[in-house]
Formats: sequence, structure tokens, C-alpha cells
Amino acid sequence: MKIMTCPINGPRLISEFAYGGELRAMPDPAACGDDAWSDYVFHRNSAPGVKREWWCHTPSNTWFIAERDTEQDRILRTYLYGEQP
Amino acid sequence: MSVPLPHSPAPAATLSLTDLTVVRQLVGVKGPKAAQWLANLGLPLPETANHWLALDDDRLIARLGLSEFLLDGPPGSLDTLAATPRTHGVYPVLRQDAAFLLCGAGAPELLAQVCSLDFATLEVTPGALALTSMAGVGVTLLPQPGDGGSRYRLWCDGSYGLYLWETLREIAEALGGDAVDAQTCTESLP
Amino acid sequence: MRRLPPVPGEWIDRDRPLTFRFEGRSFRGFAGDTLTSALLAEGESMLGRSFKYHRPRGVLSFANHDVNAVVQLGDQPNARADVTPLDEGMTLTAVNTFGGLRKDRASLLGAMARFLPVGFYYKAFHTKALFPLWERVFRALTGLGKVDLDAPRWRTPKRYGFCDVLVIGAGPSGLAAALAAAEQGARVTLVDENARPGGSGGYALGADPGRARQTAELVDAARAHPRIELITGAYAAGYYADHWVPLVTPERMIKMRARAVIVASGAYEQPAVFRNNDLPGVMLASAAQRLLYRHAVQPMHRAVVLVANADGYRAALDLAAHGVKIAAVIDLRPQSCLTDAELALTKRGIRILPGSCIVEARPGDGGRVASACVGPFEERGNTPTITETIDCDGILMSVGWAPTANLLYQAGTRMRYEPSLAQFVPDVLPEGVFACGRVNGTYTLDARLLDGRRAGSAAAAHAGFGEPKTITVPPETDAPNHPWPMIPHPKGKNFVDFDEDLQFKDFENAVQEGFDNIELLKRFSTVGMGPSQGKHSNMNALRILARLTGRTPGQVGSTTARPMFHPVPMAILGGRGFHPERRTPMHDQHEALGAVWMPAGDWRRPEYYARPDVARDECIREEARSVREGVGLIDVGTLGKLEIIGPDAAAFLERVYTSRYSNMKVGMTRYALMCDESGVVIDDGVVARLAEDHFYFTTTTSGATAVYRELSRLNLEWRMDCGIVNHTGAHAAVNLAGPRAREVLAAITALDLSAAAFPYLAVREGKVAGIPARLMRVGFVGEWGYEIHVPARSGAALWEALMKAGAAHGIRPFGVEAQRLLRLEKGHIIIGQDTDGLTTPLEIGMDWALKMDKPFFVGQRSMEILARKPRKQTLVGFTLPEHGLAPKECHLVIERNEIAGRVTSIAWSPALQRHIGLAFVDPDLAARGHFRIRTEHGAMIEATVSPTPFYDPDNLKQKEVS
Amino acid sequence: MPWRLLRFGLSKKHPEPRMFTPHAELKKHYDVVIIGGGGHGLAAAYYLARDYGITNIAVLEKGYIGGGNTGRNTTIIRSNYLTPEGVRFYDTSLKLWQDLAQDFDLNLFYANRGHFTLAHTDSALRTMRWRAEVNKHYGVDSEVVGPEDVKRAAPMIDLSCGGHAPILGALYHSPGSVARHDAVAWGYGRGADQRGVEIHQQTEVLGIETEGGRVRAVNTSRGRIETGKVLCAVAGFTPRVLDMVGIRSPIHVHPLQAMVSEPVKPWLDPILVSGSLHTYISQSARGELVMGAALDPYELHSTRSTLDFAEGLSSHMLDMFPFLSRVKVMRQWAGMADMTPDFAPIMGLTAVEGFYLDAGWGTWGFKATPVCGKTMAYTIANDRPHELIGGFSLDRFRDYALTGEKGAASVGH
Repeated sequence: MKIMTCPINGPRLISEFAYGGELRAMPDPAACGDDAWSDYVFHRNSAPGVKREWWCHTPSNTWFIAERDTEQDRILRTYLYGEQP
Repeated sequence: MSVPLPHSPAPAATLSLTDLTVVRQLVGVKGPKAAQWLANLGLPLPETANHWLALDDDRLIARLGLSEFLLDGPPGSLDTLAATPRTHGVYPVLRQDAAFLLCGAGAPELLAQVCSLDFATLEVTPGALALTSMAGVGVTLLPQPGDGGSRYRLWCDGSYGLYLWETLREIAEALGGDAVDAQTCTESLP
Repeated sequence: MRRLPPVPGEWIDRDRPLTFRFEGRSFRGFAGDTLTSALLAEGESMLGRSFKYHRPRGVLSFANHDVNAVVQLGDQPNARADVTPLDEGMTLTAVNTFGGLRKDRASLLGAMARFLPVGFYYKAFHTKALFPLWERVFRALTGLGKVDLDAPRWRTPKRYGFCDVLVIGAGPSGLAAALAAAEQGARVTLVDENARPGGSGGYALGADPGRARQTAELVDAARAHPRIELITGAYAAGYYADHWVPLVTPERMIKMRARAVIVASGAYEQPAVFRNNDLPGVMLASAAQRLLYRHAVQPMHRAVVLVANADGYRAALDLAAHGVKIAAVIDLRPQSCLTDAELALTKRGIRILPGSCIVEARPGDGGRVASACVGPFEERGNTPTITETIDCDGILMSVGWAPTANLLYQAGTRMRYEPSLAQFVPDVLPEGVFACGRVNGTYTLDARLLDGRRAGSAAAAHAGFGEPKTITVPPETDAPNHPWPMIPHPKGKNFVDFDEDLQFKDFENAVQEGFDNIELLKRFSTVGMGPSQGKHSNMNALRILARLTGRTPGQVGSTTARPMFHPVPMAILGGRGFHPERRTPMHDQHEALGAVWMPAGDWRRPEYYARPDVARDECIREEARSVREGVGLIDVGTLGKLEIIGPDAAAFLERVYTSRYSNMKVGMTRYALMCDESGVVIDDGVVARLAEDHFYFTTTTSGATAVYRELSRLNLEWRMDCGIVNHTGAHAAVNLAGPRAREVLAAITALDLSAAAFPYLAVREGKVAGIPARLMRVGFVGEWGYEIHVPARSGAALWEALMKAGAAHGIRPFGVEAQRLLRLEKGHIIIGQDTDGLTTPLEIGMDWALKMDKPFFVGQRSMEILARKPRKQTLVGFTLPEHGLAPKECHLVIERNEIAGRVTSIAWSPALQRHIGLAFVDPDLAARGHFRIRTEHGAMIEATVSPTPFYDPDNLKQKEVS
Repeated sequence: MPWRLLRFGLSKKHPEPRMFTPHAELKKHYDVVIIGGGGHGLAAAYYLARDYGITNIAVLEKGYIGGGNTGRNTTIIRSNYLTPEGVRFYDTSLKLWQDLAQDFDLNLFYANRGHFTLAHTDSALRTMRWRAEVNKHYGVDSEVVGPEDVKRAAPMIDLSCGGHAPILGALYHSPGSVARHDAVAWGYGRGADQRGVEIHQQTEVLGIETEGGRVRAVNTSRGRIETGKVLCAVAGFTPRVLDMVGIRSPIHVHPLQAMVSEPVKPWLDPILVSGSLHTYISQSARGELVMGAALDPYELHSTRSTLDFAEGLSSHMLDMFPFLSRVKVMRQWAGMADMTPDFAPIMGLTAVEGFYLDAGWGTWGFKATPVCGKTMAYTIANDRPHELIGGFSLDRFRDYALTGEKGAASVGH
């Protein structure tokens, strides 16, 4: 099983973590049109590559960001939200 | 350098499991200002995340992650703390966890059957503890090095308590260990 | 008898004789024997039947891929005789025979072989009418061992393990690697699938005891080393991400995590392809050597040895040294390279025929090989003419090896074909993965030892111990593999894959049909798909495909090797099987009251409380009636229970729930509805304001974990000044409901329960039966009631106290089913039952809960879009006529023979004395006021749209009766 | 013995012609380029050639035909879906399946076994009743049955599932079947090849040229091809190809794993699926137990295997069938599944003129192979979506008009 390193709790089996989806900026609901909004809600570019994602270490409920290569199954680095090195 | 865990089950009677739930009081608090709040109450704090230290010979304070704390002591020993009003940035956490104690040379084998953590490397840093998953349940696990090998304190959500107890006891017995009642095992905690 | 006098280093214990039965006859062996070695020692050479043609088969590899010598061993369907240890009193039968091993009626299929070429089953039997009949025939013939349907569950003590360097294979190179790594300070685990370490160092001797001694010294050194943990009788079942390798022993699996992995798994000897190369008595040379040195079994009296490398000559010497007459050594190579072994043979006066091959082997009575027909070998030629027939009772094949690279492939190693070795070797290894010995293309003993030291040092360095030593390994001078050990034969039966009975011409035919890609070839011919997973067949298949398509083996490439390396019993993988279960603090009380349980995620909840001689539905109605007419008590402790504290608490709740909370008075509660970004309803609950900056709120039972997790994430993302605490497990909760609820509660609390002091939807904190509690006046079931939350450790006490206080009022516990009925009478929805994965608040009449004028809430923007679209469906209440049939939940609403909705909830209402329900229907049907529901038997039932609540529409039950 | 087999025995030379013609060169231009030589792509080519006389087609396969999810799935075929769109669509497919072997004159081992979806909770049972009612409405044989019926069809099952998840009932779908997956691709491939379609294996698409919002050419590892029509049928690789034409979609790729046991004598006839235990199992004509489970929990474009999958699946299998304890797992593998938010496929026209999509096949693509071929052939030939796929257009997300198939597909298969 993959090992993921929680910035607080250290390296653990990936089964101790929950995947929270890609980190995406929400458009301003007031400013954007319907199509732009539905595009944000449903669509993405899911081509493989290095993605910034939300992950949660479930025993400690620690949320953090992981940079992960979704093609090579490699975790490049992890850090707390807003503390990107 | 860590020592390899034995792959053969531990010899009989070197493994005991104890339910401390009813004989311990737990107080939890978290929040960005929790550390400061506790310090103001004159309590010593573990410097780093996921470490613990003894408050006195019968009470301990554990730092869970960066900003959450768990205090463990005999019933009544933490009442004043529990009653202290919270301030801004301090969030009281009601702890009703099940609390177990695992002792003996057979403990590492038992742990290796229910938990994916490399305890050998966890225990090289004194005062370290781990928030991890055990037999499918989230636990707080705290090694207490002592004569006669490590003792492990562990806490889990009370609603999983019976499940975890039965699971651990079944394995402990398979390893030749057994369940010991709290009194005989609680002297000199932590 | 073929048992030899004691052989130095033998694995058998002659002081522990054992008896066992095979195919109804009894045999004897020793502790330390495998089933195969014991049977051979007793002169038994036919061990099983082949899968397709049911040909007699014996030993081939004696290395855990003799899948034709598979036996039924009690509830073990496919025990491999070559590696299964012998035990006292075992009773064995060969698998997949029809009438026993010797008289297998299915051997008729062998005679029909010419009618059943590769892929024959794709070409016939497929007429629609007949296939089912043919399928029955196939299913009768297929499969190996039988599953014992009464076998008990076997729970195994799986465990995790850790080391710095894992060395897979304790042969000479693996031993050298382990020692080198340990000497540099690494904590090493050395694993070998054999019962004892040493590998080929213990049997490929060329009659030179010095080789055995050299290996023995390495073994002693490894055993003695404090940092080396030696595990024998365990195989590495696969390589998984981040150096995770399950080590499988007969009893359990150790999931080993290493910092570096050294694959020293050696090589599989490969068969030569000639007619009847599958007869009992024909075997790989290394199989014979293992039988000799490990089990003191003389595999034959008179052997013909077919070779194409130095290993074959050494094997011949080993056999000769143990009384086997070597009738001839047949060397495929035009002239051999005059190794010491070869000279030693010539000294012994043993005939060597270079440039020759075995054209075919011929069976004698009993099916065992009786002679080898020899002829000149032309690599590009057709079937050679037979120049000589040599009597023998055994043929050894030593024409080459295939690297045991399964784990290397799984780790992502790029392999390259090395022409000088006529073999694949690792080209680019993944980080932290190392290879040494035969699997790495080094074959001579000294080179393997050097290679082992090199890999061991490098792996230790990778794991953070010392520096990698520069050790240069001399290249091989003598190719250990023949590039084309194939002898075509017009009559075929020259087998490439012994699992699947694939002959040389099957490959020609498959390629002719267009399956000329290695993967397509595998899928069409099934080469390598049998239980041995190609261990003895993939390499030859690949050579044949390359030759047939005019490419090099390198260009053809090999198929992907997937786990498992050897098959693993499901119980070993399954372990103990953990099923976490949550219990509320009142679990024992429910049990004592006769609760009938229903699962709710990890929880179990009382569905209802069974009473002697009372039917389920009646129990449920009685429970409901006691709530309506007296007082009832239900455990609602499985609800999610969260707290949010801080200046931004109200603002946060307004962003995650659809309603408004900033304007709530302290001491009041409010319904809370949660949507996702697309505007779909995902959860609901009640929010209680305990202080300006402090809220306590509930979620659904199933939503609790996900909601807490997601709110924590949002709080982090929005950086608001508040904190969320999960008290789901820390709080017990009950709902005390019914006209008498207040009287019951009054008896055990000092709180002022007057409607003025504690109005409907208010929340209060105080003591109940001396227990600090939070009380909310909620109306989910439509009666005067209190939801009481207390610390979990006091939950049982609270329950007991309420039951005691309620006894005088005839209090009864009620379960989930009664609650469902009661809330339905009030028209309250249940998320997940009255909604589905696409339901929006607009479809369930929850517009009132949407505060669209708020600056933001999750799902708001989507709701604006949805509001402008026509409704597809709307949830309505309905009633049925007093008498007649009733539909079930999820029965369909039908209009003009089209689906126009479905029932989401329905129950017989004691209060209304008729069936009531909720249903999704087309908006126009809702407007029309009636619709028809179809039962599973097709009956149409007229339903009348009814406003909700059905019961107490004006909520009088919550008002003080003056 | 069938005559065909006699021919094998009696003829000197193997009497079978080549199934797929090799083509040394790519042509400069094709009327239709189909990306993906799996069952779907080859079926589309087959029906385009057979039903619409369009034969100047290139099927481009970066590996070998049927090597993707066609050759990696667990071959379960059923039509007991939840939405009207789904039920009509899959039922059309199932009817095509039943005649496919004879159409191809190739044995697909299409074996009708009956399919049970086990319910361990009352809410699961409710969803099954919903499915059964919708199915019956469209003439699909499907009914809710009790534990005793499950026991009758699979007498060896432990109805209490080790006491952890007692079986309360099941959705029984008698037409549920399995088939030999590779042969399906070969059958369509051979049929297309015979009608003049060019199948190019080991040919990877590197880019797609568009001009004025319409498809112009496809660049491959073996050169450039001009074409006005491109069909993307590359389940698991869809996001990569969509990226070439700049189309965004809701598709997430997750690995879906499976494993197979050593061959044992047949003991299990029906196909069994358990939602709560996340398992499904059937026994193949080789005697192997073919077993699968839920999707991997996070996005990944890889076919690697994991140990935790084999552990979890084995443990759950033993809950249902404790006696399998000593049966050995022989091999595990994985495929890449295009998941969509509503568990329904994405088919039809796109914003790019001449670029057609057959995607979002999640865990339910194999059973749809024939109907996808037929409907996509129609859609390409007429540049108009076939009526059966109206509910599956990519636009439905923009329009908040999802096709909620989750209830029927969540555990797949």
C-alpha cells in the first residue's frame, strides 16, 4: 500500500487517509454566469499529471494538501493548507 | 537503529490487556489558543505535536496534533481543569473514550497484528505518541517505556470500545496473554 | 525402492517414518519429504493428469510449479505435491480424474487432440440452442480440485513487519547480499520459499562437495548475524508500492515494509520442447538434483541428459555420483565448451553427443519414459531423422533458464534481452529495488557471490547505512541458455505449456490466425494463464513467437507479471477479518428489552422491541400508540452531534446550511438542511444555540462522519474564527416523547418545564437524574417531547432513570420503525429514503428552508439555476382508501402507462386509520390531486394527494393545553 | 462432435484464416477514425461498415485490440438498471448479446447464469424494489426475492455473512450472464476487418487537429491522418484524449481491480453481487472464481494492483463463503474506469464538430459493448444522437439534467 506523509502525523498507510478531491478555486457566485458555474460544479480537466489535492488523515482529522502525480502514483509532497513551501 | 520485531508469537503470560475506562478521568481541549490557556493554568506542555509528558506520578498530558490536548488522570483529579471556563480560541472536547492498557513482551506482536505503525521507530523518540488506526478504529496510542518492556496506553471513541476490547482480547489470548482487572495494573500510572 | 543411503545435508529425518495414502494405496516416507519426493522414493512416477488431454504426468520442476501433480488434500483443493510437506496419515487423491489416476476415462481426450487444436472452443458449440448443453459438458470437465463446501472459516493472524533491507531468496547471491547489507549496519530480513536456505548452492554441485560447503558457511554466517532475520518456508507473494512485500508462510502473511528490496530469486529452469517431453520420468535437471540432495531420492536408474549449458553437465555428474547410469549426454550445441564438468564426464567414459537432440521420447508400460530417440539438431531445421534410440527410465532437460523476475516486473523494472546470455536481464531498476544472482544474469557461482555483495552494499546504502562499495562482476563466458531448444514433430505432443497442454504447433496456428502479439497470443492460446502462470512456458512461447514473426525476443517483449507470485489461500489474505461495530451506551438495555437489531452503518439500532406472541407490525404499532397516547423513549444516540464555538460560528453555519442562524435567539433550535455544490440535498439536522458564539447541532446517523470531516475542511479553507468539535461518540441521546413526556421528565429534573419557560423548539441545559444534560423540545414524532443529550458514560443511567420515572405512565421504548411511522404521520422526510442522489430542496417542498438572500451557502448558486428550470418531480403526501391493497415503498406511480413517480414512504397510520405515504410524482399529477400506484403484482391503487402533516396539522400537540 | 472440429482433425494444414489483416502503412485520409481498439471502438467500426456501408475507417489502438478494459473486466452482462434511459439502453444491448456468437460465428461463451444483487439493509432492499419495478415496466425480467431464494440458487452461502451483514433479500435478474471478454473484441474486429475496416495496433494517438471548431486530422505515432470524424472510445484514457480537443468533462479516472482464483471444480452457477460487502463473484468456464470489488478510493490513471484490495476482498468473500478459506488467489489485475457523477455514460456529439464521444464507462462498459457500437455507428453516420443515448449527452451536466443511475451501478457489475 502507498505511504502518504501527513504533515503533522508523519508517514502512514494511505488507508488512514481520506481523499478530498482536487484543490480548486471557486468562481465568485455573484459574478459568474450559469454555464461558468455549472462548469465549476461538474467539469474539470482530469488528464493525468501532478494535481494539488485535499487529503485528510482520518484518525486525527488532519486536513492537508498533497501534490500527487495521478499517472505515476507518486506523492511529491504534502503540506498544510496555506503553508505551501 | 531499531530492533526487529519477533515474528513468532510471544510466550504465554507475557501479555496483559486491561480496561481502564472506568478508573480514569479524561479532559480534552483544542483550538488555536488551547496551548496558551493550559499554560496559563500552570500546566507544563509537550513542546511538539504528538508527544506527551507526565504531570505528576498519576496524571499525564498528551498533545494530539498541533492544537489539541488530552489530559488523563484518576477520577476527580481533573475536575478543576474541566470546570475552568473556556476563553476565545479554546474549545472544550468532551472525552468519553474507552481507555485500555497493554503490557508485556507480547504487546509488539499483538500491535503488529492490528496496527500498521512501526512502533520500533515510534519509540526511538521518547515521549512520542501516535494517532492511528487499529483494527479499523481510530485510536490514540501512547507508549510508556518501563522496566519489563513497553506498556501501551490507548484510547478510542467510546462507542467502539467494546468492539476494540473484544478484538484485542481475542488476539491477546491467542498469544497466550489475558485480560487483567484494572486495580492490579493501575499502580504507578502513567 | 529409489531411496538412497543417507546423502550429506539431506532434509529428511530417517528416524521419523510416516505413512500416507495416495489414490487408495498406502505409501511410506519420512518427515522432511514432500508428497512428490515420498511417492518417487516409493517408485511411483505417475503423479497426476494433465488439464486438457489428461495425459499421465510426473515431476517436471519440483519447484512449486508442477501443476499437473496436484492433489486433493482434505479441504485443500489444489495442494501441489512437489512442495507440500508430507504428514502422518495424509490421504491424497489426484485432482480432475474420472475414475482415478491410472484409469482416467478422460484420457480419451488425448486421442482426440488433433480435433481440439488451440482455441478450438471458439470455433464451435455456439449455436444459441446448443451452447447451454455444451456448457454443461465443459463445466463437468473443467477445474482441478474440489471445494469442500463444509470446510470451516480459517482465520489467520496476519501481521505487519518492518526491515531496512529485504532480501528475497536465500541462495548463494541472496546470502551474500544479506551479509553485505547487515555488515553495513542495516536490519535485514532474508526470506526463502524453501524449507531450508542455500538455494542451488545446496544441490547444483557437479559432485563437488566444496560448493555445498561454501554455501553452508554462508548460511551459518547469516544465521549467526544479529541483524539478519532469516525466514524460510515463506514466499514473497508480490511487490507492491513503496517496497511492500507480503511474505506468505503456511500459517500467515507478514506484510513486510522495507526501505530497500533485493530480488535474489534466481531462475526457473526451462524445458526443452520435443515430442513426449511430458512423459513421467522426463524432468528438469535441477528437479533431479533437488530430489537427490534434499530428499535422497534417486529419480531414475538410467538417464539420458539433454543439455545446452554447463549446468547440465554438472547435473549429470551429480546423478552419476549417486549411482544413476548416464546413458548419454545429448548437447544441442554443435560443439560444447569443454568445461571441467564435461571433462569429468568424459573421464567417467560417459558418451557425449554434440549437435544432437532428442527427437522424441517413448513411453514404456505404465506410461513412464522408456527410451529417447536421438537425432542431429539443426536449429532452423524441421524434424530431424532418428539416428539412434537409447533405452532409459529418465530424461533430464538442462537447456536454459528464465529469470524469476516476477517481482522485478511488478516493481516496474525495465528488462532487456541480452543476446550473449540469450536471456532477459534487468535494464533499469526502480529506486530502492536491487537484483543479484541468476535473476540478474550472473550464473557462475563466484560471479553470483560477488553480485550479491554488490547488491547488498548498494541496498544498505540506499536504506541509509554506509556507502555503496564498487564491486565489478565478471561477465559470463558461457551462455547458460539455448536460444531455440525446440524440436518440431509432425505428430506434435511436444509441449510448451504443461498447465494448459499447449504444443509447439498450437503457437504456429495461433500466429497464423493473427494472434501475433505476445499479449494476444497469451489470451488466445492461454499460454501462461494456468496455475503456474507461465513459470516454465512464457520464455519458450516468447522464443517461438519471435521466430515465427521474424523478430528478436527483445522486440517481442514479455507479458506483464502480476501478483500473486505463487497462489495465496484466501484465508491468508483475509486474515482475521475485522468488522468494527459501534454501540450506544444503552445497548445492553435494548438487548434486555428484546430489541430486534437493524444495521445503520457501523451502528446497530433497535428496529423494534419484540414481545412474545406479538407480530412485528403489531409490536411497532403498539410502540407508536404508546407515544401518541402515553409516553415513549427512543435511543437517538447514533445521530451526529457536533459543536461549533467562536465569533464566526453563526456565520459559518449559514454558509454550510441553507437556513439563517445569526438571528436565532440563544436557547432556541432550528431545522438545518445541507446541500452539496450542485444543489442536491445531502443531510439534515437540528441546530441549537447555546450561546452567542456557541452552537450544538445534529446530523443524520449515516452523514455524521462525512459532515464533520467536510465542515472541518471548509473551516480550514474559509479561515473563520470558530472551531468544530465532534461529540458524536461522546454524547448519548434519547428522545422522550408523548403526552406524558413532561410528567415523566418533571419527576427527575429541577428544570422548569412549563411551556413558557421551556417552549417548543427551545434548548435548555440542566440536570436530569443528576446528570448534566442538554434538552431540546423537538417535534420529530409529533408529540410533546424532549431530546436529551448527556455524556456517553451516563447514557445507561439516564435511560434507566427515565424508564423508572416513566413506569407509572406506562412508558415504552420504541424503535426505528415506530419512529418512521410517527414522523410520517407528521410528514417529516428522511434524507436518503424520501430523497435520492439527485433530489433538490425544491422537489421536496423545502423552499422555505432556503434563504436565498443570504450572501452565500453551499449549493445556493446552483439553486438559483435550478429554480429557473421546470420541476421534474415533486414530493407529495398521499392517502389510500381505508380498505384494500396497499403498495410498498418504491412502487411506481403510473400515468398513461408511463412511469410518473414512485412511493418513497408508506405505512398504515393508527392515527388516521388508513395508509398514508409520501411519493415523488409529476408536478401536474400533484396539481390534479390524485394518481395511481402500481403494486408488484400489477394492481393499480388510487391515491389521493394530501397536505402534510397528516397528523396534528396545526401542531396543537406542542401547545400547552389550558 | 461438431463438424468444425472434424475439419481440424482431418485437414493437413490448420484450416483457419487470419482474423485481422496487418496494414503496413496508414492511409492519408479516412472517413472515420476510431480511437481505441477495444470492444466499443471495434463494435462501432463493425456496425458502421455493416449497417451504413462506411468502410474507409481506421481503428487506432495504442496497445493490442481488447487490451484495455474489454480484457480486464469481469464480464458480467445485465440490464437491471434504475433509470428508464438505462434500462432501455442496456436491455437493447442484452438482446444483441444473445445473438452475437451466431452473428460472428465465434463462440463467446455467452453463459446465462442469473444475477443476484444481495441486500443487507432495508434501504438496499428498497432501492432493489425500485429497480425491479422500473425493470418490469420496460419488460426486463427482474424481481425482489427473499433470502430463501438466494439460498436455493447458492445453497452454500452463509446468509448471515459471518453475522456481520445478514442477507435480507436480493434483486434477481434471470438474464444475467457472463461471456468470454477477449472473444468479443476479436469477433467485432474480425467482422470489421472482413468489411474493409483497417485495424492499426501499436498506433498511439498523439494529437487531434481542429479547425474552425471541427475535426481536421489526427496525429499518431505512425504519422498524420486527415479525417472529418473521430470517435473517442478509450475508457480510462478519455481525459487524455479530451484534453487534445480542449473539452472539459466530469470524468474522474479510478482504478477498478479484480482477481481470480486457481481453477476448482464448478460449484457456483449464478453471479452474486453484494453492495454492502463490495464484492461480486462468478465462476468461469475454466473453473476459476472471478472476483471483484468497489473502485479504488482515489483518482489514479494506473493499472497497478494493491495488496489491500486482495486482502479486503478475500475477507469479505469468506464472510459469504467461509469454505473458500483454502482456495488460492492466483492472479490480480486492474483496469482504469471513467467515473461520472451520476454513474451513467457520456455519449454522442460534442462541442467540437465531428468529434464523437463514447465515454464515462465507469464499471458498466462491457455489457454495453454491442449497443454502444450500434448507437455510436448511427450517431456518426447521421451526425445525430441515436434516440437511445439522448439521456447520456455531455450537455446534461451544464443543464443540471443528470441521469441518476447511481442506485444501480454503485457497486458496478
